Amino acid sequence: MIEVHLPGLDLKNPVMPASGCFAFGAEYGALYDLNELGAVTIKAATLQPRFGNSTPRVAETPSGMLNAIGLQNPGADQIIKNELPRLEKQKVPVLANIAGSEVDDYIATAKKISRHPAVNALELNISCPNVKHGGIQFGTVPEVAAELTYKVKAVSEKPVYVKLSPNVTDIVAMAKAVEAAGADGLSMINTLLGMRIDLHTQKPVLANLTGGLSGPAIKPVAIRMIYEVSQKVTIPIIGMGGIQNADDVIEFFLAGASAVAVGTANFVDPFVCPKIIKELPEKLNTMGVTDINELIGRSWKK
Amino acid sequence: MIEVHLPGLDLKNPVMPASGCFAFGAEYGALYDLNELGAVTIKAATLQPRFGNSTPRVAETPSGMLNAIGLQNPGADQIIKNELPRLEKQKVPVLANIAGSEVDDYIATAKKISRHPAVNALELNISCPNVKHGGIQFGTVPEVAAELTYKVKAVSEKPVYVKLSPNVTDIVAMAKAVEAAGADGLSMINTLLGMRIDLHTQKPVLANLTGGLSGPAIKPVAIRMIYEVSQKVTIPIIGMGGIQNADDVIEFFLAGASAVAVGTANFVDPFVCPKIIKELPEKLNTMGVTDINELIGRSWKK
Amino acid sequence: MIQEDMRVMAHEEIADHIFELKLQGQMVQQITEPGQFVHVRISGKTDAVAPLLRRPISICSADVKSRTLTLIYRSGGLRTGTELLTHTRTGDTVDVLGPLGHGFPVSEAPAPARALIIGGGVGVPPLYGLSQALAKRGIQVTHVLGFRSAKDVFYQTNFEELGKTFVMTEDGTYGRCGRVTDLLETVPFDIAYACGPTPMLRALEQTITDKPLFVSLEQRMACGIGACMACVTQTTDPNDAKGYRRVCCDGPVFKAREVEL
Amino acid sequence: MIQEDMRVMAHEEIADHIFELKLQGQMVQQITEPGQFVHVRISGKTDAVAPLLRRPISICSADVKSRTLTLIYRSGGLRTGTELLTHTRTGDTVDVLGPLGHGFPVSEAPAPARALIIGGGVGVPPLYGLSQALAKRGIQVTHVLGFRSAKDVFYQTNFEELGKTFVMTEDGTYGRCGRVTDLLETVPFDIAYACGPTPMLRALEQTITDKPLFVSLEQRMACGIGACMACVTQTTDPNDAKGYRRVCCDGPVFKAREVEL
Ligand SMILES: Cc1cc2nc3c(=O)[nH]c(=O)nc-3n(C[C@H](O)[C@H](O)[C@H](O)COP(=O)(O)OP(=O)(O)OC[C@H]3O[C@@H](n4cnc5c(N)ncnc54)[C@H](O)[C@@H]3O)c2cc1C
Ligand SMILES: Cc1cc2nc3c(=O)[nH]c(=O)nc-3n(C[C@H](O)[C@H](O)[C@H](O)COP(=O)(O)OP(=O)(O)OC[C@H]3O[C@@H](n4cnc5c(N)ncnc54)[C@H](O)[C@@H]3O)c2cc1C
Ligand SMILES: Cc1cc2nc3c(=O)[nH]c(=O)nc-3n(C[C@H](O)[C@H](O)[C@H](O)COP(=O)(O)O)c2cc1C
Ligand SMILES: Cc1cc2nc3c(=O)[nH]c(=O)nc-3n(C[C@H](O)[C@H](O)[C@H](O)COP(=O)(O)O)c2cc1C
Ligand code: FES
Ligand code: FES
Repeated sequence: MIEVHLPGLDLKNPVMPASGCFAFGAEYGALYDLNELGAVTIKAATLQPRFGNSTPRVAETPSGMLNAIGLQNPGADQIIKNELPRLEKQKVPVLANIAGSEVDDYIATAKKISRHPAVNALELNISCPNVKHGGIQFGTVPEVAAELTYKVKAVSEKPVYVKLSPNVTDIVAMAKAVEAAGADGLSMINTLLGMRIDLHTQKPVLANLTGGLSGPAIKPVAIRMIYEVSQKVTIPIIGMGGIQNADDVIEFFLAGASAVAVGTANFVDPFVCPKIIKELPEKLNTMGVTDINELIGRSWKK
Repeated sequence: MIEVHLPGLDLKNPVMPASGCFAFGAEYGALYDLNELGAVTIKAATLQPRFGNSTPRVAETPSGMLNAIGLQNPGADQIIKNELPRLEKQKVPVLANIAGSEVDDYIATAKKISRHPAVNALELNISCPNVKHGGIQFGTVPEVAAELTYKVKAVSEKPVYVKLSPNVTDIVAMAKAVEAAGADGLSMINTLLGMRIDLHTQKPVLANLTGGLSGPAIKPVAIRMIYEVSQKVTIPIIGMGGIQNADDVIEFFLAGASAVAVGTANFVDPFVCPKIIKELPEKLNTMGVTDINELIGRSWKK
Repeated sequence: MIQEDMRVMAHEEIADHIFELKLQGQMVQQITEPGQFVHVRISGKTDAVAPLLRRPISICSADVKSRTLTLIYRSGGLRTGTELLTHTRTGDTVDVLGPLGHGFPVSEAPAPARALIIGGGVGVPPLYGLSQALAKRGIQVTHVLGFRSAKDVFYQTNFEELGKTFVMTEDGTYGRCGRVTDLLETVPFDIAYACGPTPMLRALEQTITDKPLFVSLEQRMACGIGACMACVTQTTDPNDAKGYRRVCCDGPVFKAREVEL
Repeated sequence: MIQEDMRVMAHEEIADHIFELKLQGQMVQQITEPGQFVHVRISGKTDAVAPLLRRPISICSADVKSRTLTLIYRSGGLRTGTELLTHTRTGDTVDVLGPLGHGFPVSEAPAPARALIIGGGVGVPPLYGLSQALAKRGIQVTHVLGFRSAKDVFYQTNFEELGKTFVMTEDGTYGRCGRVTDLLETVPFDIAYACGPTPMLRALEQTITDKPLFVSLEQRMACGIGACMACVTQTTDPNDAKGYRRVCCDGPVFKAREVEL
């Protein structure tokens, strides 16, 4: 009743932690059995190890938070060596988020990571500055995002989900471009670009100046974008942005998502994912819904 | 110490209500003396009267709200006849927000409204669908916004502030385009496009489906955009988006604003504007700041 | 209209999810009519921003001498603003804006006359103050109060003290079974007042056409004072000068059929 | 580590804006070292979303028998999360995650030995539990506690019961005038432990180079359990395998000069 089947991801429930909010599963895995989850999305892997940005890396905002972690990760090789084997022992499907500064980085990372047996699908984080194009994000120009998708698809051994940036004028154009380029699914949304200034230092709180806004504050933007995009593409959407409970999950399904990811809420309540998974069937029962798949896009379907 | 001087707007303090959140001043004017305010921004005037959207027109979201009022207003002529004379009797400067569905609407409205002696400056609301261009918002294409700005400037008897939409990939490009087209100042930001779905009806809460997200939730986005734009334009910025108190006002100044507007917070606390105006000098005192103008852009100035 | 931190004098659950909240403050002196409402800030402490908007709640009754007003509200349960309000305790203060709007015109009833009061669910509270005011003028009042189920019934005895009171439940678990409109023919009256769910009001507007009827409406609100245009409703008269009414300040009470329901 | 709704047993302001909060729950049994911390959710009720993030607060002391732990925290004043926490009353519950992190290694002090404990401001609380643990092992403890001003001083007598205690204020309104580092030369010790503002810790790392020194760090946190990478700090050793430490789970206590301050 809460099973969902997406390319590469056969999920016994539609709830997974969002990339970057769950590291590689070790910490939350010490608190509960990761096999309870629909899937695990791991932190962005880059070709080379990255230390990330200076601290402060997070700041609180009204019903949200800003982060500028800076893609800290040990690099694809170390992830394959140290992190994926641990996840391989679990039964839970793995969605591997990958990032880069150039198209070639993505390609090399996708090749390595997608080949690993623990990985069921790739999630392409395109909210990264493209160093070869003056730092403009891959995710803000449809042609650039499409080219990247196409090239990653060409080398990936697993289905590819493209994670869209909400910081664009026309999210539907972005979605259609990556769908046409072969994406198997979409993840949306990544964080909104924001800033907070400290009144004492009179400078931005984050060492990186700007950061990504996540949490309940952005939920209305995520719902709107999924509502728009799901009507214009045929590939499934993993929805995220401010999810905190089963009600939110259902709102995302109604908007048009076929699965969901929970990010920031893990920091507020480390048990939030299993709690939602437990709450979900009860909630569907009270709604008289026998299969969660019925709800996908119901807010716009006739 | 809290006086600011902007094109057409000599403000004894930098705090004004935001357009659409204060109607034409009658209601809040019954609660306190409007002359306490730096200025009054009046609700968007369109050439013809508009009834607006069906209800529900508002929905609450985490630390924010969605609205889809639909530019309800009695039309430029009625505003000139019934609303502006009342404001003319006050000493408070008036910033008149205008909107339209075609360039010609804006031009005609600007002509009429800018001529009125009560009006000190126009604020061009470009977050409106352009019916002649398939409903794409004027505020999302730099060339379209620039053309509109240019044409309104040509007929306006008063300085023109262009109110930018945050729903764009490149806010700096928008700002530069309207500056080049002759804008005397910028207002930013308008609302983020969002949606909320009702779990009982399984449909969007708002009759209009989508609505504009305002309130504290969007402050980090507003701060980031003002921080970016203020470094690239020479015209002043009226900052808005989630302002609730004097601390927020200072944060907007540090980001690069030269005055601020308070929208949603009026609904939470109808006395919020005079409260902020009272709080502001005290706050500057504790910071050792003698002139609020010193703070403009200090977060990025060396 | 003032904004005031009112003191909680009592707060208790009087039916399933239904709370009676007694607040003390200066505001009480400004109440002019039954059916006015207050706009309650749920997130009082430290500039809290969630829930952001105030909640409109009708004034159930008011006592000028003790400067106390009574609100009766339904807690929407988990994740609603009103649920948060239920945690307020005696001695706390609550940030209230009011009194707001136009209430029931008590003087419209040419005394002596027979008034019929019809309420449904959380539409019942403002009718209590109305009935008190009518009874005070010597008007004979009959109440028809509809609830969903036995567990939802409140204030029956309070109303009974003021006049004949019929309680109905939709599922028949208490009082008569059915809807309030079922009873209309059996009760003689000269003027009627109603508050409750829109379908109920619509039915009443269709039934009570030969006598004055006043209805109190609900609409999602932001400002509560007429400035934001969130709460508008169209007039039935297409030639009306404005074409709309704001529920918060032109209402919430309207003459029957003045506005679209 | 568990997440628990702990019961407030006592809550009072013990110095200017400084609150002592006693919480009861199972969690207490899991505490292994002084200097561990808990992650406190300020907005407990109804899934409230503002303030969103938890606040890291050191465990000041704990009593396994009464299952009670004591926190001492500074309220940041208007518009901060900790201000909201001050409204919590005896009998309420607070959502706490803990115990978290690695604390002060008490066994590192080869007993009998003389320990020097240096604290500044709200860095003082975890040192009380540390001093209790050291004193229990028969170690002679000396405390040097720095505060900004007389009104900020707390727990002086508590520390005095455990060992010699020097209180200093920056403005000289209480105790000795100056900074904690001014006193170092006059106090004999074999091992030192410190918690307080980063400049203080930096000064101590520069001064105390010939004896073991442990410092407890602060960093903005999100998860508090090692998963988000918000709280990292670089190792001083450029050849360190990872190159960084997470304050929340690798710390908050580190050997002096292990990480960059
Ligand atoms: C003039 C007036 C008088 C009212 N009097 C009473 C009363 O005496 N007792 C009582 O229990 N209820 C009354 N209501 C309804 C009450 O305002 C809503 O039930 C309440 O706002 C719901 O808030 P929540 O926190 O439970 O729900 P949430 O779901 O948290 O509310 C989210 C948002 O939607 C709005 N909203 C949701 N439902 C309604 C509704 N039915 N009407 C208006 N806004 C709504 C809320 O105000 C808020 O802005 C009245 C409404 C109006 C307009
Ligand atoms: C391991 C550890 C132990 C601590 N122990 C204590 C203690 O025992 N007593 C005490 O008073 N304080 C302690 N602090 C500091 C305390 O966490 C901050 O003062 C508190 O988080 C500030 O929250 P606020 O609600 O007052 O401020 P806000 O301005 O509302 O905070 C906004 C955000 O910034 C973060 N933040 C702000 N200042 C700090 C800071 N100095 N350190 C970390 N995060 C910060 C908050 O956690 C929150 O996420 C400790 C910090 C850490 C990391
Ligand atoms: C601390 C943090 C780190 C993140 N790191 C990544 C990342 O490495 N890759 C990525 O695609 N998204 C990353 N995100 C974005 C989240 O996966 C998610 O899209 C976003 O936070 C919205 O969901 P939420 O509101 O539930 O947090 C990160 C978010 C946070 C808060
Ligand atoms: C109910 C409502 C109506 C609004 N109407 C207008 C309008 O008519 N014209 C306009 O330019 N902006 C309008 N806005 C946007 C505000 O002026 C402001 O830009 C935005 O709400 C952000 O500020 P805030 O977060 O302080 O509300 C409206 C906002 C709200 C909430
Ligand atoms: S609620 Fe704002 S006009 Fe009625
Ligand atoms: S706070 Fe998340 S890793 Fe330390």
